[in-house]
Order: sequence, then C-alpha cells, then structure tokens
Amino acid sequence: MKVTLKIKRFNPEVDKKPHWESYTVDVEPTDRVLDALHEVKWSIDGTLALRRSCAHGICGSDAMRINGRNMLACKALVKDVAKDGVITVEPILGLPVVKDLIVDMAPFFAHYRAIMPYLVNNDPPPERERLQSPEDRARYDDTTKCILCACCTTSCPSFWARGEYVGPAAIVQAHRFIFDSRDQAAEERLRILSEPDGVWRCRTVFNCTEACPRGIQVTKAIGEVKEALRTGVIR
Amino acid sequence: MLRPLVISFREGIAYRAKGNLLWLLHRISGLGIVVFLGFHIFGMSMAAFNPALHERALELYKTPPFAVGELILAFLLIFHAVNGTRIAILELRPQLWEKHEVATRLSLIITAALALPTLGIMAYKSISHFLGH
Amino acid sequence: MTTTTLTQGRTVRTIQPLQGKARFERAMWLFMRYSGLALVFLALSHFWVQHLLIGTHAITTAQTVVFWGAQGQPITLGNVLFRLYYAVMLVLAVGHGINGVRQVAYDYFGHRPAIYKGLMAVVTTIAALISLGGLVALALGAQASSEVAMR
Amino acid sequence: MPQYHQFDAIVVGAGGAGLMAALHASRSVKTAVISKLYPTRSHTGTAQGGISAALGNLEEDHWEWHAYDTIKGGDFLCDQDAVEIMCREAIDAVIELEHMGLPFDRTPDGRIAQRRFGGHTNNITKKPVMRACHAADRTGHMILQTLYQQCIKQNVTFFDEFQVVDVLVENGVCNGVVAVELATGEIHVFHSKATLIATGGFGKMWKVTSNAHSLTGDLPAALLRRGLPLEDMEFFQFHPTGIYKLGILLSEAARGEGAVFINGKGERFMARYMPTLKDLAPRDICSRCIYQEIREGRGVDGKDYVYLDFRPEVINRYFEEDGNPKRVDAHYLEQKLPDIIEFARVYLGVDPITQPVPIQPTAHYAMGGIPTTNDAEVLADETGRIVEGLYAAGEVACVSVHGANRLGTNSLVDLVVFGKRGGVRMAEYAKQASFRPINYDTAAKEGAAQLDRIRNNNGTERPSAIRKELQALMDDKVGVYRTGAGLEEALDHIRDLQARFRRIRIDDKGYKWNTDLMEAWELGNLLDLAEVTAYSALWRQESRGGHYREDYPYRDDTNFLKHSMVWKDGKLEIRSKPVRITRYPPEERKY
Ligand SMILES: Cc1cc2nc3c(=O)[nH]c(=O)nc-3n(C[C@H](O)[C@H](O)[C@H](O)COP(=O)(O)OP(=O)(O)OC[C@H]3O[C@@H](n4cnc5c(N)ncnc54)[C@H](O)[C@@H]3O)c2cc1C
Ligand code: HEM
Ligand code: SF4
Ligand code: F3S
Ligand code: FES
Repeated sequence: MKVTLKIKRFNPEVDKKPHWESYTVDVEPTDRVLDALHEVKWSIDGTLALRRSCAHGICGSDAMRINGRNMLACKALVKDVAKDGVITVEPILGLPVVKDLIVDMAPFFAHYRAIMPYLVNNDPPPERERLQSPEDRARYDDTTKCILCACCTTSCPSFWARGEYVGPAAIVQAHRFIFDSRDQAAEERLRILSEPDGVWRCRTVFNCTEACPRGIQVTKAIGEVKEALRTGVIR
Repeated sequence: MLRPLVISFREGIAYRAKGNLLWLLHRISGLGIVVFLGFHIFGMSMAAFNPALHERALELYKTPPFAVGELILAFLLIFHAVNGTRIAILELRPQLWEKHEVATRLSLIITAALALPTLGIMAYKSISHFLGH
Repeated sequence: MTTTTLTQGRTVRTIQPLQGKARFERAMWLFMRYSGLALVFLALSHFWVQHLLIGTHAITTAQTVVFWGAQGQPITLGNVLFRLYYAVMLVLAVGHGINGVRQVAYDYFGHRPAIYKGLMAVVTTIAALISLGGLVALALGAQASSEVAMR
Repeated sequence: MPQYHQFDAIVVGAGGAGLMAALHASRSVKTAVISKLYPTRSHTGTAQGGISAALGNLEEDHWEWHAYDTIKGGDFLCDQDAVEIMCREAIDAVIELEHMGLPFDRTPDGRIAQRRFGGHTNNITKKPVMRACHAADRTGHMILQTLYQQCIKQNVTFFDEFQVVDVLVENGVCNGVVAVELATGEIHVFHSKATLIATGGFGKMWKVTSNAHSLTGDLPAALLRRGLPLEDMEFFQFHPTGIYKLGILLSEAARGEGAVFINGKGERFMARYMPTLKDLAPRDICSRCIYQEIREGRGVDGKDYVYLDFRPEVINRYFEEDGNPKRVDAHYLEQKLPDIIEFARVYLGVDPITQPVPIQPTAHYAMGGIPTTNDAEVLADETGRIVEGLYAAGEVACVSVHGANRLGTNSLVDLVVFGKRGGVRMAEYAKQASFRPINYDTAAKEGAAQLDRIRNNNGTERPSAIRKELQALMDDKVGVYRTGAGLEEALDHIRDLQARFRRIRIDDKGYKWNTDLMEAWELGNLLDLAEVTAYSALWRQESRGGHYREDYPYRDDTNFLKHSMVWKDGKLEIRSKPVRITRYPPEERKY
C-alpha cells in the first residue's frame, strides 16, 4: 500500500527551524513504521536521520512521536497508525532536537543515573546465590522490563514543564531496586525521590503508562514509590 | 527561558492523549480559581471594613460580563473538584491504579452531570434577571 | 532500615522518617490531597448555596450582615458556625491555592531561582494580606452601615 | 579538529562482553568504553532464553556434562581446553551476576531457576537437563542492564555514540583506536595500552536475520584491513525459530518449556529425525530438518515455513506422550515467555496461546570471528603469536568455544566468562606496560580519509540497493544449504558488489549525525566479511555443524578437523590451525 510520511525535519547544519517534509512510499500494511522510514531513507532521501537498532522493540532506540503520540517506530505497524494513508512522525518532546528524529538523550540518562540505578548490598556475598523467594522476586518484576526508551518521560507534561523532574523512567528504575528485597539502599533512593524534583512532581497524568512500549504500569510504580514514602513502609 | 512553559501548554493540547489535556485543564482551573478567590476574599472582607466597597463588589457580580465569568468559574471549579478527587483517590488507593481509564471516564461523566444542571440553572437565573429588568 | 520476613515469602521493610526538604515536599503533597478532598464539600456547598439556591443577583450586603452577624450586635450560634465554616474554607483554600501556585511557579521558573523566589514572595505576601483581612473581617462581623440599615 | 584521549584500557563495544570486561578492567586501570550505541541498546539486550551453568539447582548436573554437550553441539570443532574453562567458570560467573543484582527467576526455595535448552543433556540418561538460568524470556536484557548498572556504580567512563572506524595495529602491537563522534562528525583518537574489541555479531549480511541493524562487523573488517586474520568464518548459525519473513527470534526457551515443531501435515516431525532430544536437538540440526520438511513438500500449505506450536494443550499432549509429568497452562506460559508471545501478537497478529506460529530459520550467530587465546588475546596467525595489547571477547571473538555450532545459552556464558578474563588480562597487561608513542595526526587523517572517500564519492550507485542485493544473495547461496558452485557464484557476485560499492553516492554530505555516511561505511564492512565467509565456506569441503555442503554431506575429520583462518591482503589467503582436543574424542553426533 502507499503511505505518505509527514516527517518533521531539522538539519542543524542548514536549518534555523524545523520544517515538515512529506514522502510517499510503497510498503506492506504489516510493515513497521521503521520499515517505512527506512524506505524513505534508503530510496528517497538518505539525509533523514534516526536512531534504530534491534527493530523489534527491545533496544529502545527509536522512540518518536507517531501521529502525535510516543511510540517505538519498530513496534508500530503501518496498518495500525496510518490515517487516510498518512503517518506523521516527529521527534519526542522535552529533549533538545539534534537532527531530524534524533534528540539529545544526555539529560534523560543523567536523571537515570541520579537515582542510584544499581543494586547496593554491603553484606559479604555468600558463596552461592543470595536467596530470594519467588514472591519477593515477583514484587518488582514489572519494572525490570524497562528498556530506557524515554517514551514515558517525554510524554509527561510535568517533564515538559520542568526538565529537571527526574521523570517516570528514572522512577521506574528506582522502583526496580527499592522493591528488590536484596537491596539495601532503598532508603537513600527514597530520600532522593522525595526532593522537589522527585516523585511529587508526578501529577498522575498516566501518559507515561499509555506510552510505555513494554506495557509497564508506570504510574502504578510511581504510586507505589509515593506510598512507600507516605507510609514509611516498603511492602 | 519560557520554552518549557510554551511547550507544556502548546503540546499539552497537541499531544494525542487524554492525560495531558486533563492536566492542563486542572492547572488552568486551579490558577483561575486562585485569582478569583483573591478578589473574592478581598471583596467579602470589605463587608467588615468598607461596606461601600463590599456593596460595589456585589454590584459588579451582577453585571453581564461577570455572569459569563461566573459560568466559566462554575465549570472550572466543578471540573477541578471532580478531577482533583479522582487524582487524590487514585493516589491514596494504590489498588485502583490499573483502573485509571475507568476512573477518568467516570470523573468526566460526574463533571458533566454536575456542571450541566449547575450551569443551566445559573444561566437561566442570569438571563431572567437581565431580561426581567 | 529494618527488615521483616513474612512467612508467605514476602519481605517488608520500614524506613526512617524523612528530614528537611524531602519531608516538606511530602507534607505539601499530602496537604494538597487532603485539603482538596475537604474543599470538595466546603467549596462546592458554598458555591451551590450562593449561586444556585440564592443566586448571585439576589445576594446583598444585608444578607451578609444576617449571616455573619453585625459588629457590636450579640452573636448567635448560627453566626459562629457560619464564620467557622468560612474560616476553615478560607484557610484550606488559600493554603491549597498558594501551594498550587508554588508548584506551577516551580515548574516554569524553578530553574531561575531569583525569579521563582521573587514571584513566590509577592504572591505569598498578597495572599497573606488578603486572607488575614478576610479572617479579621470574619472575626469582627459585618459592618451594618447606615445605608444598609436604612433599607 | 580531531580530539585525543589517553586511557590505559579501552573497550570497544558495550554489550555483555564489553561491559563485563570494562567492569573488571576498571577495578585496576583507567578504562573507557566506546560504543556506537548507548550501552543499553546493545544487542545483548535481545537475548531471551537463558544463560547456562551447571548449578544443579533443580536436578543433578556437572560442568563436565555441560562441556561435553558444548563440544558435541559444536560438532567437535571446539577447542576443548577453552570449553572446559568456560563451563567451569560459568558457575561462578552466574553467581557473580546474581550478586550484582540480576533478577533471575527463582525456584520455590529461592534459588536461581533453570530450564531446558537445546542440546543440553544429562550425560547419563541423555535426556534434556535444566541448565539454563533465566529471567523470564529477557535474560539478555537483564544481563545488559545489570552490567551497565554496575559500570555506573563503578564510575566507568563511557563514550556513547562514538563509532570506531580504525584500530591502530602496527608491527604486531595495538595502540588504540580511531572513532568518529556521531553527534558532531568529529574524529577522536584514543591512545591506549590495551584495547579490547567486543562489538558483537555481523548477521546483517543476511536478509532474514535475528540480528540488529547495527550488527555490521565494523571491527573485524577493520582488523582484516589491518592485516589480521579471521577464524572459522564459514560457521554461521541459523536459528530454527525466526518469525516467518521477519527473522525476529522466538527463543528456544519456547521449546525448553515444551513447544514443538509441526509440519504442514500436522506431524511433530523432529521425533522422526532425533528420537531422544526431538525438538530440543541443537539448532543446526533443527534448521536443516525444517528445510528438509519444506523441500519434501511438507511445509505449511506447501510454503517455505513450518509451525512452532506452543498452545498449552499441544504442549501437554506431547508431555504426556513423552512421559513428562509436567503440565502447563496459558498463565504459566505468559509468565515464562511474555516477550516472545508479544512478538508473535504484534508482528504476526498470531496469538501463540491459541494458534501455532509460522516460523523459518533465521541468520543468528557468528561462531567465527577474531581469533583469540583463552585469555582473549588476539592471535596474529595460526602459530599462536599474539598481537600485543589487543584483545577480543564475545560474539565477535572466536576462542573457539562454539566450534561449528553454538548451543543455545552458551553465548551469554561466553560473554561473561571471556569478557571477564579479557578484562582482567588487559588490566594486568596495562598495569605493567607503558604507552607506546603514536602519530596522532596520521591516525586521525587515516580515519577521516576512510569516511571522506565515501562522503565525497561522486558515483551513481545507492548503497541501499547494494545492501539489499547482498542480503538476498547471502540468504540464497550462503545460507543453511551450500554448494561449491553456489559459493563460487556468490563470491563472484560479492566481488561485483564490491566494485559497485566503489562507485556509490550518498545524499548526506554533512558531519552531524550523518547516518547516511555511516551506513554506507558499514556496508563496506559487510561486503568484506561476506567475501571472507563465502571464501571459507568454499574452502571447507565437508559438512559440519552450521556449515552444510550438499556436495560434501558428511563430516570429514581426516581433512577438516581444523580451524580456518583467512587474511585479506589485497586478495584472500586461507590457512588452518588444529583443533585442541583434551578429553572428548570426536564421535558421531546423534541425539
Ligand atoms: C534475538 C537473540 C536472542 C539471543 N538469545 C540468546 C540466549 O538466550 N542465550 C545466549 O546465550 N545467547 C543468545 N543470543 C546470542 C547473544 O545474545 C549474542 O551473541 C551476544 O549478546 C553478543 O554480545 P556481545 O557483547 O558480543 O555484543 P553486542 O551485545 O552485540 O554488543 C555489541 C556492542 O558493540 C558496539 N559496536 C559495534 N560496532 C561498533 C563500532 N564500530 N564502534 C563502536 N562500538 C561498536 C555496539 O554499540 C554494542 O555496544 C541471542 C541473540 C539474539 C540476536
Ligand atoms: C474543590 C475541591 C478541590 C479539590 C478536590 C482539589 C484538588 C486538587 C489536587 C488533588 C491538586 C493537586 C494536583 C496536582 O498536584 O497536580 C490540586 C491542585 C491545585 N489546586 Fe485544587 N482542589 C480543589 C479546590 C481548589 C481551589 C478552591 C483552588 C483555588 C484556590 C485550587 C487551586 C489549585 C491549584 C492552583 C493547583 C495547582 C495546579 C497544578 O499544579 O497544576 N484548588 N487541587
Ligand atoms: S518505563 Fe517504559 S516507556 Fe519508560 S523508559 Fe522504560 S520502557 Fe520506555
Ligand atoms: S505522565 Fe507524568 S505526571 Fe506522572 S503519571 Fe506519568 S509521570
Ligand atoms: S529499534 Fe530497537 S526498540 Fe525500535
């Protein structure tokens, strides 16, 4: 089928401001939007710049706004998003656009690093694995799925309003450790997250949950962190 | 410097999801009520300090532009109250987080159920007041 | 941090109370939710009584005098309850509103501390003056001016 | 203006192997990691099924069994001392990962959960054994995340989105690498005492592949240009269960949990070919059996695919038939295989819980690569001479622990075991060595020149057209089945494509984020590696593991129990080196 991709283009070496460009390509309805973008890049205009790698929704490279919503281009099928044969594609919001669909991810990863995204356990390690009951393991299963694609954070109005807000992705990562029974730094992480730019800036907007390509219950995870802070109990 | 402000308002409308619209409206309604509340408290307190001013305030409320403003205020207050209640309940009751879509729909229905009759009666009262004179 | 292992295989831990800014932010967050819930009843009932039952066009200073009680006149139980209701609503609404404004201002101006702090100082001062005035007015009761009394 | 950096140790690639190496090297020397992707985007993150280690958490197991299975799975081309190291150290490596925080699934008593995987057996009963430690079906994702987290904890320096275009190897020593910063197009020269290459696979030379767009073999090609050899390039694994046409992988974990292959006639055909292991036979065998079925007209609807069936009732029926007491239900499968179930739903519109899934073999894993010692030191030739200061680990390296066919889960083991050994070894070396002088300007100029040649080339060919043609050609002629004549044709065709590549033209002449340029440059690498692959495949006149020659359908231990090594110095040259055998003599491969 023929689809027209309306892409927001920006080349820092030439343009002062972003502008729209339309391309019509021939693709299968079951193709990914990523395939359509590749078709543009490979047979019409090689200057189109985007990040991608795995092409099946696991590496988190190709978050972009497709028809006004954050998605992974490799997880959106043409038939599902094309409206009257048109697909609009723009870079994600709230991070500086570097070129075309590529944004500067440095602030995003800085927030990620800020919440101590690693297991802390200062006990001498046992000879074999640390034991963890399947129930304790299940407690934080959902948030281990995060691929740091930034779909959530850049769909969050609170983040658009204030880029210093750590954002849902960082909180999801913090949740993954706070609720891991093997971790000993939950307290410190919770303290960081109770600072003015922590969880309290989340306004329970749910855009993050809707945008997450991994189906993580992001708002719920944030809510659980808030609850731990509210009650002083991590359960 | 105001880029975030611009983005959050422009995209708050453009981004294709419900959450940001509700967020924007909640914010605008909150701010709107705050501004009104300031004038309102000031006006009312004049009942104790300067009755003439108090009287003037009450007279002002009875002019047509204020009648329209009153309708807007009513909607904003009702929306803010219902939406705020939704947020507060969801945040204080973690078990409900997975049902947020239902909660959103419900809150919109309740807002409409409260706002429509309220606005209707108020509009009716205003119109009959202005026409009645 | 203390840890308890539950028999069903779930571990539960408790943490030390928060301190400083973190504690303040949490308190404010909670205040927003609880004051909001309280305001649903206070503000909506006030609004409906004034705008639907009575109607803006019927509100007069004379009525205010009746509800509040006039200065120098004996105070009835009704007056007291009425004034309390308004005082509570005023405090909650102003507190809620100011904190709301603080959130919004921090969102947009937090990265420019001077502007943010200046703005908040102005807003808070105005709000404090107005609400103080409001509270004092409630405490005093309405002034039954000669004009009003004549009606 | 080019920029210069100096680090004791440099790791190129931030997948499982690179991060493990960086973690261990940075404990004692100043280390930097250079990666063309953000580390968490590395392809290790897509690995699904598990990482094997003979923990014996659920049933009896021994690392010696693991070693034997690996060697037999590799059709006896593995260097057995290396395999023994890997299988022994796998146990500690998995425990180390757990200590780092990796959220493995758990047994009811709280230990690491394990599942079955193809080719992993109890050596006494010959039945499948539960050896693959896993975190649902995102084990690789969890390994990648966990290692990256630990690197952050340890403050490892990262150069993210820097693409290495040249390795500074001269006169048998390596002094660093040259990279281009993708965001700016600037050239950076990294001067180091020790350099470890961990850039993963290069499956993008095939069309139907489980590999990422980024897996283009940049570094092996760069080494080839620098006069170093590549080993066993004819061995490339075709995984039996790629999603039809797309190649997206459905992990062997599905079969580990009981899924079966079903042909167009509704038969569980693997029981016919491999009566003991059936659907859990090694990958090379399953892939060939699938094609056998298809060739004999038993593909689904006469087409070129079969089904992978993991509807609970089907699994349970065959469990019963096999006398396995285990039973599964939809909920259990959703818990254990959430991601691959979603892949089928999203990309095929097929719900595996209620429908069988169309699959076809997909180009998956490079057994060959940069030859190394058991300590990840890169070999300069077949005699065992090493390149001083140069190391390689992970999929890009050929130790060789996988021989002619890798067993499922063994790659992740390879990454952590040899990544660690490499990291430790390079740090030891860097601590006692000193920086050798290099000429920064020449290095930078040579790197830039490579790219400028493409940027300014005034030809007519579109790189994408050449890439498409190469991929179709490789699928067709250098796939699961190969023939001498076909390989000759392929080689001619590749050389023709190489000639056309010299006449390309790209659209983007800029510097910032010029992905047009980098893709074209990567295509050059793929072409070189494809040539080497076809050439080695032509040389190996036997069938062994993943390499199947229809004109030589049997294994030939007399002439080919040896590794190939190919140089490209103007023209190709091939030599060989013997396989190291310790305690597992070659035998016929039956399952
Ligand atoms: C779908 C799939 C499922 C798999 N499942 C399993 C499994 O269950 N069990 C198992 O054992 N194995 C599995 N494998 C195999 C295994 O995942 C890979 O072999 C392994 O992850 C490779 O890791 P690596 O560290 O060598 O490289 P990768 O993880 O591929 O990382 C390569 C790194 O090199 C960098 N790089 C590449 N080129 C350059 C350059 N020019 N300059 C700078 N940096 C560069 C990249 O940015 C990246 O960081 C699977 C593979 C696939 C594709
Ligand atoms: C009627 C019942 C009310 C309820 C249930 C309610 C509830 C809430 C809640 C839960 C919030 C927090 C939302 C967030 O943090 O994003 C909030 C924010 C706010 N409220 Fe209210 N509120 C009510 C009335 C009022 C009144 C009377 C005012 C005016 C004085 C007001 C002004 C604000 C403001 C300015 C904000 C900040 C908005 C923002 O951060 O975007 N609210 N309200
Ligand atoms: S939580 Fe979801 S949307 Fe957010 S970064 Fe992780 S995977 Fe992406
Ligand atoms: S969209 Fe933002 S406000 Fe909270 S619920 Fe999600 S983080
Ligand atoms: S390309 Fe990896 S997530 Fe889309």
